[in-house]
Parts: sequence; C-alpha cells; structure tokens
Amino acid sequence: MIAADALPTGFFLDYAWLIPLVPAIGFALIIGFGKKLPYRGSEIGIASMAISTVLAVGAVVQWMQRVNTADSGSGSAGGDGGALESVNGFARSVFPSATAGENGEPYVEPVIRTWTWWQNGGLEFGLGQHIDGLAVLMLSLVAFISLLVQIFSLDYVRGDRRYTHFFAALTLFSAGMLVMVLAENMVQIILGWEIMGLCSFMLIGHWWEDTANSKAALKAFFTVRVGDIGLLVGTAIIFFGANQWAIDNLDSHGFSVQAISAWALSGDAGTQVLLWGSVALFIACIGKSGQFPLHTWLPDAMAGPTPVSSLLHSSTMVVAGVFLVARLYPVFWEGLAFGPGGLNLIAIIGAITLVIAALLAFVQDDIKKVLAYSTVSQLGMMMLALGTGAWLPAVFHVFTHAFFKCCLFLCAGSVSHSGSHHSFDMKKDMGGLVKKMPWTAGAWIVATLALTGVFPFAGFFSKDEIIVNVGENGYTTLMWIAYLGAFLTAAYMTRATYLTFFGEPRGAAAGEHHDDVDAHTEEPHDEALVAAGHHLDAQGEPEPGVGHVAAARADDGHDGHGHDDHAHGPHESGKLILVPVVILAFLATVSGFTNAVPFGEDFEILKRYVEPRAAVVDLEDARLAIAGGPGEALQLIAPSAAAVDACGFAAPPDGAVCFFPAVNHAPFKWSKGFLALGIVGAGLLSAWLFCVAFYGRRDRRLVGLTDRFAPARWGYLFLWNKYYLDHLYERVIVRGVAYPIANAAYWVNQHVIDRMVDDSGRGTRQVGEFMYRNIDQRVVDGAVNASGTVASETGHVLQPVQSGKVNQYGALLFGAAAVAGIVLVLINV
Amino acid sequence: MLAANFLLLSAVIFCIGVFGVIARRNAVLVLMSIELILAAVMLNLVAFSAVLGTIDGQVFTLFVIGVAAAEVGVGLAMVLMVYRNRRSIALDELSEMKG
Amino acid sequence: MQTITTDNWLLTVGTFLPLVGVLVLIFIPKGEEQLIKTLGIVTAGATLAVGIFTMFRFDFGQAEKLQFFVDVTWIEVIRSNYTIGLDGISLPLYLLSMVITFLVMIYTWDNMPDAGNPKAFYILMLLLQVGMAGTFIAQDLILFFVFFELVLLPMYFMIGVWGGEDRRYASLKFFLYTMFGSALMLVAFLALFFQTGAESFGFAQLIEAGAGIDRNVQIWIFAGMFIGFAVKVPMFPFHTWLPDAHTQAPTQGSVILAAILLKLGTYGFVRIAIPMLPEGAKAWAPVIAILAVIGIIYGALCCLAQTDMKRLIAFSSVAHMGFVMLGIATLTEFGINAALFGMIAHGWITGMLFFVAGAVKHRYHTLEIKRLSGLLTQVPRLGWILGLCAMASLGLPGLAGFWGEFPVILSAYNPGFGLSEPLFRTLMVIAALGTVLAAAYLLWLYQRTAFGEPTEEFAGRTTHAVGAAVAPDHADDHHDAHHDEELRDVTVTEWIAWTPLLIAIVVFGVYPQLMFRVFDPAVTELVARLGESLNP
Amino acid sequence: MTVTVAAVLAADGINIAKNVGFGIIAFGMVFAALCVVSTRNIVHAALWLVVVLGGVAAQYILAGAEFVAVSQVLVYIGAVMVLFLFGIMLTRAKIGSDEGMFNDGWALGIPVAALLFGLLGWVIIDYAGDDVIANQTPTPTVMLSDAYLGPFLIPFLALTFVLLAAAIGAIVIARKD
Repeated sequence: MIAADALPTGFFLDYAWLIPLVPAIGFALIIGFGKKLPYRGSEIGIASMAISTVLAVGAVVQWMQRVNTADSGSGSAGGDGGALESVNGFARSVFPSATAGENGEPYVEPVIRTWTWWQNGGLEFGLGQHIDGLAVLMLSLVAFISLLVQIFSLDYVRGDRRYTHFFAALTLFSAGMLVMVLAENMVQIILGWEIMGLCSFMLIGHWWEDTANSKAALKAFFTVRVGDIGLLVGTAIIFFGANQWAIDNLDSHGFSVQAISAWALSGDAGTQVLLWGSVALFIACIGKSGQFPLHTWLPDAMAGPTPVSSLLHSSTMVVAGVFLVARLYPVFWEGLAFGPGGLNLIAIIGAITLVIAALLAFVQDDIKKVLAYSTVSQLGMMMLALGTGAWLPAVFHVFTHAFFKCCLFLCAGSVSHSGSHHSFDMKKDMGGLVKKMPWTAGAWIVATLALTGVFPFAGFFSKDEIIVNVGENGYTTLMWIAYLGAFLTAAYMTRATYLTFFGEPRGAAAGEHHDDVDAHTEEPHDEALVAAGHHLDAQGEPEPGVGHVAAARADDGHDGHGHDDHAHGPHESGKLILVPVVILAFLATVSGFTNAVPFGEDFEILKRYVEPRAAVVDLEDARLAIAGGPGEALQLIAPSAAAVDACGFAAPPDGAVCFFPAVNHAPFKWSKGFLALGIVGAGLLSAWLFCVAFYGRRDRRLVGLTDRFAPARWGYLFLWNKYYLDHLYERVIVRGVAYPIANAAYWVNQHVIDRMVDDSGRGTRQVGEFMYRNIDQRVVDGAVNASGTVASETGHVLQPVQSGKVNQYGALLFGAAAVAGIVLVLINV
Repeated sequence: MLAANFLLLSAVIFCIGVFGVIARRNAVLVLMSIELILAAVMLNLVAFSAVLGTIDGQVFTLFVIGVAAAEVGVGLAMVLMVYRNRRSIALDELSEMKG
Repeated sequence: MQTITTDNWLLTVGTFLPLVGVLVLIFIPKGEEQLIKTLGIVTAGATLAVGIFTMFRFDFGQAEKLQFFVDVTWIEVIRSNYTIGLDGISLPLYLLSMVITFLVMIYTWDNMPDAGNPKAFYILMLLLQVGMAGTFIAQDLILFFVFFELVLLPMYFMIGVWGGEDRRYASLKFFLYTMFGSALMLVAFLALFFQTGAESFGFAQLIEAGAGIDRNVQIWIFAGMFIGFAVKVPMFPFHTWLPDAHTQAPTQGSVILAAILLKLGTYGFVRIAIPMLPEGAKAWAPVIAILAVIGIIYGALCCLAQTDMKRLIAFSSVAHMGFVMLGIATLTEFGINAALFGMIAHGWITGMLFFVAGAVKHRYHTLEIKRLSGLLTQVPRLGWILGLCAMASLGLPGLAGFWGEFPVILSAYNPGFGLSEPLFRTLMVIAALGTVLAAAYLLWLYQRTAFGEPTEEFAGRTTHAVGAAVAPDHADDHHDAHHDEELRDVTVTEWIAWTPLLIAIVVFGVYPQLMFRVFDPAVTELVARLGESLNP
Repeated sequence: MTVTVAAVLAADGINIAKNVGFGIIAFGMVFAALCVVSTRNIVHAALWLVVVLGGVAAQYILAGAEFVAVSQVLVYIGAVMVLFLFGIMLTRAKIGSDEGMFNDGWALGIPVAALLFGLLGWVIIDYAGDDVIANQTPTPTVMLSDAYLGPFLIPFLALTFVLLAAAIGAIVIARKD
C-alpha cells in the first residue's frame, strides 16, 4: 500500500514476531532431544533467549528511528498531499517537532502484522504482532532478563534431577510473556497469559516430590485461574461492545487492541459496557499480579527454585497484570474514569496492596519471602500509578523494578547457594556474609538502594515520578500513602540486608553443618529436622536416618555437589552466578536515567519513545494501519494531528479516532524529590539503627572482652548506650507498634484471606461430595433404578402363571383368544 | 341347505375339542382332542369351499389332513419318549417349564 | 441447500467398507488371534484411507454445500430414501470416527481386555464404525435413525462382555436409557414427518417444510427430539448412565464412547432438531442453556468428589458437553462453531484421558486416586502425557480444549434471535466459573496422582523410584533406562495409538483455523436459514 | 342342537332328505365327540373318535367333497387311529376305565369352551344368517389334481417333505436308546 514515503520499519520491526517464536521453538527442541545434548538442553534455552534479546534490541533501535522520522516530519513530507486530501476537516496545525510536547506530536502508528488464526461467523481473527513503544520496551526487557536468569541457572540448578525440564519450562515461560507483550489482539493476550500460568505451575512445583511444593504450585495456578474468570468475561464484554463499531469504522474486529482502544476513546462506547469490562479485566490483573485480595499465592510461590522466583517477580508473570492495564489503558481510562480524576478501583487496590504487603515484609524470616512481599508492594505502587493516570511513571517503574528486583533475587539465590547451603532463613543461617561473599553483598546493597529509591539509583527516579504524578493528579492522600510505602520499603530492606550480610554469622553462614534439611520447603517438620541437625552436630558424625534422607533430598533438589560444601563453609559463588548479578546491579544503577525527569527533556527517553501519543488520527489512515492484508507489514504515512487535548476527555471529531488518552505529566519538583529522599533516608537510618541494636544485642562475646582491656570498655559503654536505645526502640516502638500491626496484618493474611481461599476450595469439594452422594446417586439415579425395580416386580407377580402345565396354557390360550375375539366383535359392531 | 349348519357343527366340535385339551390329563387323550379340533377346522374349510363354490377349501383340507397325520406321528412319538423317561404320561406331572 | 454429486461413491464405500472386514472375520477361526487383529486393523486402516481421500476430494471452498451427494430410493413404502452427503459440519466428525476406531484397534493389539475373544471384539468395533460413520453422513431421518440405533448394540455388548465388575448393570442401564431416548426421538421424527406432510424423510425437504409448522406443535416435537438427543449427549438430568457406562466399559469402549458416541447427540441437535424446528429451538434454547450450565457446574462438583480416576474423567465429560450444549443453545455462529470445535476437541482429549486411565489400570490394577501417587517418578512419560491431556482438558490456550470453551463463553454474552440477554450473561459468568472448577479438579487429580513419591504399595516396583531418592546425578538416565518388567513406561503400541491424538491436540490448538474454516461456512449458512424462518 | 334344528326348519323345503341326514349325522358326531372328551376308558375314547371322524367324512360327502371324504377315511380311520391305539398300548395305559383321566383344573374348560362357542355361534349367525349352499354337485377329482399339480405344486412338494421329516423325526424320537 502506501509504502513509498511511509515511516521506516525495517527488518526487526517487521519480524518482531520472531522474538517469541524463537523461544517457543527452543522449548520444543529441548523437550524433544534436550537430554541427548552435552549440556542437556540448557544451551538451546540460552541460545534462543540470546537470539530473542538481539532481535528485541534491534527492534528497539529501529523503533527509535521510526519515532525520530515521525517527529522530524520527514516520514510524511512526501505523503502530505495524499494525507491531506484524506484528512480534510483537520486543520493541520504547526507540524509537530520532538520538543513541542505531546500535544503537538504526531501519532506514531505501531507496526501491526496479522495472520488469520481462526474465524467465526465469517469474521477472521488474527494472530500477529502489535509493535509500539511499550511492546519494544517490554520485549527487550523480558528477553534480556530471561537470558540472564538462564545463565544464572546454569550453575544454580546444576545436577538437578529435572535439569532439562527446568530449562524447557523457563524458556516456554519467557515465550509466553513475549507472546503476550506483542499481542495484537485479546485472544493472543489470553494465550500468553495462560501459557505463563501453566509454566508457573510447572516451575513452582519443580520439586514436586514434596507435597508442599505441589500444593504451592496448585495454589498459584488456581488463584490466578480464579482471576482469569475476569479475563474471559471482560474479553467477551469488550468484544461485543467494540465489535460492530470496529467493523464499521476500522474494518477490524472487537479483539484487536488498536480497535478496542479507539472504540473506548471514541465516545460511542456505552459507559456500562466499559465499566463492567474494565472491572472484569482488572479482576484478572488482581489475580495475576498479586494485588490485595488475591496476593496470597505469591509468597507460597517461593517454593520454586530461586531463578524461577526472580523471573516470576521481575519481568514476567506478575508484571503481566500491570502490562494488561497499560496495554488497554484507554478502556480503563474511560471505564473507571481516570480522566476526571476521581478515586477508582485500581488506585485504591494499588494503595492498599502497597501498604499491606510492605508491613508483611517485616515479619518474614525467609529472605525470599521478604523479597516476594516487596514485589507485591511495588506492584501495588505501579497499579496506584496507573490508577491515577500516571501511565508513563508506572511503565518506567516496571522497567527499573525488573532490574533491581531480579538482582535481589539472584543475590538471595547466590547466598543460599554458596553462603547458607540451601537455607533461606535469615535468622538461622545467615549474617556477616559481607566478608565471605563481597560481590554478592555489593550487588545486593546496590539493588537495595535502587529499590528503596536513593538518589542516583534507578528506583529514585521511577518511584519519585510516580509519587509526584499521583500528587499532581490530585490524589493527595494516595500520595502520602505512597510516601509511607517508600518509608516502609526502606525499613524492611535494611532489616533484610542487615540480617543477611551484617552482624554475626549464624548457622550455616558460620560454617555449621546442620543444614542438611531441604530448605526449599517451608514445612513445620523442617524445624524438627533442623533440631535434629543441631543434635547431629553435637555428637559429631551424622547418623543415618531421617536427617540423611532429608540430606539426600535437599541435595538432589539443589546442586549435586552439595556434599562438598560441608568441608568449607560459606564462600563466594562462581562466575556463572556472579556475572548476571553484577550486570543487573549495574543496570539497577543506571537504568533510572532513561527517564530522568529532573535532568530535563533530553533525559525523558521513555516518554518520547514509549508513551503512545494522544493524537487524533484520521480514520482513513487508522483503517489502513489496522486492517491490512494478512502478514504484510502495515504502514501508513504519518497521519495528521489536530485538536489533541480532546483525546480521552472529549470524543474525537467525526472521521477521526484516538488511540491513547492525553495523560498529563507532572513537572519535577525538587521539593518533593528531597522530601522523598528524606523519607527514604529516615527509613534507612531508623531501620539500620534498630537492626544493629536489636539483632546485634545477641552478641555475647563483648561481655568477656570488656573485662580484659580498656579500649574495649569504651566501646562496650558505647554499645551499652546503644543498648539503652535498643531497649527503648525495642520495647516502645517495635513491641509496641510495629509488631502488633505487622503481625495483625500477617495474621489476617494467613488466617482470614488465605483461609478463605483454602476454605472455599474445601467447601466446594464438600458441596460436590454432598451433591454427588445425595442428589446424584439417590434422587436422579434412584429414579432410573426404580423403573427397573418396577419391571422386575411385575415379573414376579406374573410368575405363577408360568405353571408349566400344558393344560393351563391351553386354557389361557383359548380363553384369551375368545376374549380377544369378543372384544374385536364388539368393536366392529 | 344352509351354510350355517356346517359352520355351527364345526363350532360345536371345536369347542368340545378345546374342552378336551383343557380338561384331559392323559397326553394321548389330549392329542385326540386336538384331532377333534382339526376335524372341526377341516369341516369348516370344506363348508366354505362349498359356499364359495371354489376348490381351494378342499385343497387345503387335504393339506391339513397330511399335516395332521404328521403331527399325530410326532406327537405320539414324543408321548412315548416321555413315558419311557418318567413312566407316566400324566401332563400335570411334567411341569419342568414352571417359571 | 445445494448439493454437489461428484465422486459420490466415496461415502458409501467409506461407510460400508468395514462390513467387508466383518464378513472376512466371520470365516476366520477364533484361534488365529494375530491374523484376526491384523485383518481388523487393516480394514480400519483402509476405511481411514478412504476417509482421508474423501477429505482431499472435499471442496473446502464451498463447505456449506452437501458434497458427494447420493439420493436413491430405499424403502418405497415409508418414503424413505438412501440420501447421504457430507458438508463442513459432518466432515470432521466423519473423519474423527474413522481415526478413533483405527487407533483403538491398534491399541487393542496388545491391550486386549481380559474377557478375550478378539474375533468378536474386532467385529463389534467394525460394526460400531459403520454405525458411527453412517450417522454422520445420513441425510434422511429414517436412515439416520437406523444408523443411530445400529451404534447401540455393539457398544452394549462391548460393555456387557468385556466390562468391569458390575458390567451387566452398567450395560443394561446404558442400553435402556438410550433406547428410551431414541423411542421418543422416533416418535418426534414421525410427528415431524406427518406434520409437514413432506414427500420424503430427506433432511432438505423437512427443513424446507419444518419451519411452516405451528409454533406450539414445533415445541412439542422438539421436546421429543430434545430428550432423545439429550440422553445421548448426555445433558444434566439424563447423564447418570454415563459414569457407570464409562467406569465399567473397557478402555476401548470408554474411548469410543467419549470420543464419538456422545457427539451423536450434539450432532443431532445441530443437524436435525434446530434447523428443522426453528421456533421450537428458540423456545427451548433457554432451557437447554440452563441445563447445560447446571451440567457444567454440577459435573465439576461431582468430579471433585470422585475417588476413582476413570469416574472422574467420565464426570468431566458431563461438564464439557455442557459447554458444547451452551454454545449450541445460543443459536449464534460463534456458539455453534465453538460447540462443533468443542465436540472434536473433547473427542481427542477425553479419549486420550481414557487411554491414559486404561494404561494406569493396566499397570497398577487400580484407579483409586489415593492409592496412586508419583506417576512421574515411576512412569514419567505416562505422567507427562496425563499432564498434557489435563492441561488441554481444562482449556489452556494453545491446546485444542480452549477453542471449544472460550468462544462458547464469548457467544453466551449475546445470544441470537432475541433470546434473553440477562439470562445468558448470567450463564456466561457461571460457565466461566466452571472453567475454574475444571482447573481445580484436573490439577487436583494431577497433583495427587502424578506428583509426590509413589505410595508404599507400589514403591520400589521400579528401580527408578529408588534411584531418584539416592542418586540424583544419575536420575535423568533413569527416565530412559531401567524399565522394570512390572511397571513399563509407555509401550510402542501405545505410542503408535496415542501420538496422532497428541499431535492433533497440539496442532489444532495452535492453529484452530484448520478446523474453523471447515465449519464456519456451513454454520453461517445454517444460522442464516434460522434467521430467515425466525425473523423473516 | 336346538340351533341346528332351528336351522333345519328355517331351511327351504328342497332336499329335506339332505337336511335330515345332516341333522342325524351331526347329532351323532356331537354325541361321539362329547364321549371322546368325557369317557373314562381310554380305548373307548379312541373308538368314539373314530365315530366322529367318520361323521366328518360323511359331512364331506354331503358338502360334495368326495375325494376329501375318501382320503379322510383312509388317513384317519386307517392310519391315525391305528397310531393312537399303538400309542395307548405302548404307554401301557390300563385298558378299561380308570380314575384320574381329568386333571384338577378340568372345570376351567367348561367356561372357556362355552365362551368360545358363544362367540363363534354369534359370529356365524351374524355372518351366514341364512345363505344357502348353491351347488352340492360333487366336485370332479380332476379339478383337485389340476389344482395340486398346477398352482399348489410347491406347497404340495413341501407337504411331502413335511411328512418325510415327520416320519424320520418320529423314528428318531421314539427309538429306544
């Protein structure tokens, strides 16, 4: 079609659909003959992810070129004539340039390609790609993180019983996320969504010999599935709402993301339909990205291997919900009325999740659970941003959060792998590891600073942007809640850091050998085994028996050379583990500058290349852009931009459509920036002091020391004063305030919400049994049997007639004949 | 002369035969009663052939005679066998077919 | 309804070819088991070959027309003709019946049920095949009815002779229940015939004339057909024969029953009841929909209560057919297309699940869920196959089950021809809840049977189970090597019999268009015809 | 009987002799038949049966079916009766009267027979109230033979086989071993 003077697409954009395809094929190959290969399939996984990464990066570059051409206007110069005829009615205002702010910027149409996937009632629905800024960002992010995680896994799960299956599942998992990210229509989104659910089931239950793990896997899949009701229903509502409009105006159908967005903003959409559709879809997001009522599955999901957790929590599974909201933003924008800026479901849920999860993170002893809850609270923050109209900050936070959260998880893995011998219990088996594992500790600290949002690191920019925008859009209360969240984040991360890397080594970190228990399950019997372990150490040589079996299980659960670790205690992990960690730490440092608002327009890269422009697009162009021939790259000349502020607040004029609402961006205020920094700093400091005092207090060696020589006495006094402070902190603050609240929250979580999930499951089963026993077997089936009984009874009644006497038979025969004859005669007469 | 005569006669004999079949205890006698019934039927056939003036009735009568002969032969043979097996041909004693 | 009559010998050959095999088998002494099995498989294979040739000669461009059409006088007296034809709706089912029979026969090669006597078994299966294929090509009510009933008897014997402990009860129940249904159905057929006063029982004439009947009469006639087909489907109140039949039937019986026999009912709805009685269909649609949704939830709940693997799968059929019926009840292209896809997909998936259940029974001699555990450690391949089928059955996109489930839910959002939207939308939500329950019982089953360590009862029957516990670094080899004589993993025969099904599940799940483009034209035309007669 | 007499009186005057003969023979037949089913002496029963069959033959002649009458006499009185007598003797039924000729439920026969007769009588009167048998001219045997060798050839052959089978069957059944 209008290819001559179209925006440049290039190979990587046209063939972006290869990005998910490669891992999918890789999965098939690994399953097929992974076991035969020298590295048992892992090489295929890594290779496929590497290819995807390259492709994704290429796509990023070409997308940036595309946007540049559009902005500089050269892309449409030649086509203006053709465009202008079709764009009558649009006063083409001053041709937009990159610096004109989004109000003047032209709409950069995504690269859409579809192939017919299925048809129904004559409508053909496609499977294809929808490449725009958001897509390329997520594609590159997912592919890259997956690559790093797989490299990490090489060493981490070496010797595992299902090494091959592990990599297969990991690869498929990434493929699922990639499919969803470049989905062109809703059905494709569902496809990727569910594939991820399946893989999470496989991966969380990776060590399914333990009932706990398989239960956790079941719980994860099931909880997400409950949310998926919303996805199915919402898709249906949106489809039938948008279908006719899409056919009439865009030659498209009600699944296409583009068509849905345009429909939602067109003003022709019924508010009821939009409202219910968006609510239903958001229920799905609640389930997927662990928002408030349905977040209980996330910590249990820690039963999976650490690489899985990191992939799950950084860039794939749980982000899917956020991505869905971001992708269908117009629907939520209109359906939940973000535009006017009222309180809405998403914002509220996000805020609640933010705080509750952060509180829960305080009472965790398991390092991975701390990180899990922190993920939940960060997701809450993203939702909060989305719900308050801050689209870009949310996406930005997804971007940065992926790096540092992944880094944190990998560090935790590295610690348990080499430091605490497969235990994740901070209080029992960690502490003081900073000396033993400097690299890991360094990476962890960098990532922690990034997560808590200290100035030069990534988290600062994204989190601060969210908070500022929330405030700017008029949600003052929510803004303060966000500040509170930032404070709590700082606090609990400090606690975790302290317990893991500082203070005195405990348990395995001190080189004890009591950790032959399988630490990847959080089951009550572990404590017993740990006790048994201590007991073993007391009497030196390990006795055969329960401890030994557990050891065997723990080892085949983790790396095969586990036994060697008994010789020397904690040590730094190998290269294969460190390299990804360090890379991620680096990115956690710098990735913030991709959209560093404080430094002015030139640093707002994401804003320029990722955020869709809220431009009114001429219908003709849009139609070309969406409904093209199968499989060919769809292009159109840079369309006209006109009265843009209409988008999302007022319906676009006839013959035109909007694809994205006009979100406003808050200017950076140093005041708020410093406020945020101050709060974070306060959190860090207070938590640090508290930790040193509270946990360091257990340090008994000082007692003897003070008696021996003087310099120590001062230090002792110094500590002693500290100790007083600790006393204060501990008694008043911690015992008085923090613990009760946090514990209460945790109690509610465990005993109310979680119980509800379990009970509902159990209850359903009991109802099922009841119905089966009483109704199905007794009533319905009974009726059937009854008829049979009646038949046989009549048989018994008639039995005597069958006397076997010939004469009687004769009598009956002739009698019957006579009677029958008489009857006949009477009838005929 | 009247057709009804023949028909009524055959009816009477038929009914008497039926009574015999029902009432008699001795297998041979039951067979005889059956002969009565057959005779009645044949009489009927002939009567009708006379009434209608066609030959078919008589033809059928002859068939029936043949079949009746066969029936008597087989029937008596069976009676013999029964007698040989149970030393009695009292019908009310052989009720193996009782349900 | 236009027709194409090229190659019209194909269908007759394809349908009655098995009879030749039967004739040959009759004259082979019982002892020659190998020969008998070979002959049976060859016959089924030849039939399948004819079927595939038919598919290639089928003109997909005009799938809405009846192709290979034959119309010969059959029984002058009752004005019933030998009218056969194939269109987009019946082609996939026609092929499915051939494929399933063929695979089941291969499976039987070394999985003969205990009662023995392969001669009778193979003959019965061939007869069954004739009946099933015939039902799908028949274009004349009487012919349809004859084939429909012809299916019944072989299955009765299959359950009654080769079945489980109380097979007598189950087979009798199956037989009587279905007979009861088909009796009413026949009455309805005759009523329809006499009401229309059509000059023959041909579908085309009846569809032409059927719309003319008075609405109330239509409702009554439809009631008869409804019960007849609903028993076969089976729909909620009429489903109780199914679990018993499935539980008692031999594996082969269960597979054929689930894969094809259940489809006869739904096919009847799509092909006969709805097009011939539009008004009746419209009046009955809400009832059907409600019953279907009850069936979905109810079947799922019953599944959750099961302790026997096979029985659980049987109940899951009730739920899945509920989805199919819901789709049909919407009277929209979306719904009916999805329902047809769901029929085929359910055929593959549930058939496969029954195969697996049979394999488990064959190895462990029990199907008690609580006695089974750790399939994945003892028979890993079987475990993975079970997993795949479970995932497909709970409607995971990318696998065939999804395409029978999602569009149905979608279509229930706005049903056709002014059916009550609030009702159907409520039903849609409940049905969506059903998918969750499906996930619940299937994954629960999988978690209890496949995951975990083997129970003491069976532990140590394979060297592999032990090896996994002590020597992790060699564990993977144990997947391949070490096949205990007692507890073999999937055998060659099973691979041959199962692979096509597994491939189909994946391929059609990934690229459903292959199937939809066959259905869609025919369904679109059907719905259009409905529209003409419902709102002219 | 009364019915028969009434019929006789109601008949047209022609051929009083035939009617009278019919009445007499009929009376004898009925009496003999009653004896057959009622006598306590089994041999007597057989002999009374002879009388009945003879009467039937006579009636045939009255109805103008001579060939049938003749073959009736030959077959029945010649063959069948002999069979019966053999049967009686071989089963060692005691010659002379004995008890237990009737079984317990014999009374049941009376209502059944009465019912049947009522039915048949009514139907006959209703059907052939007073229509007359037109020609009693004896049918020439030629016609019969034509019928047998013409249209009824197949049944005829079939009958021969039936007889053959009956003979063989009788032998097989009655053989002593």
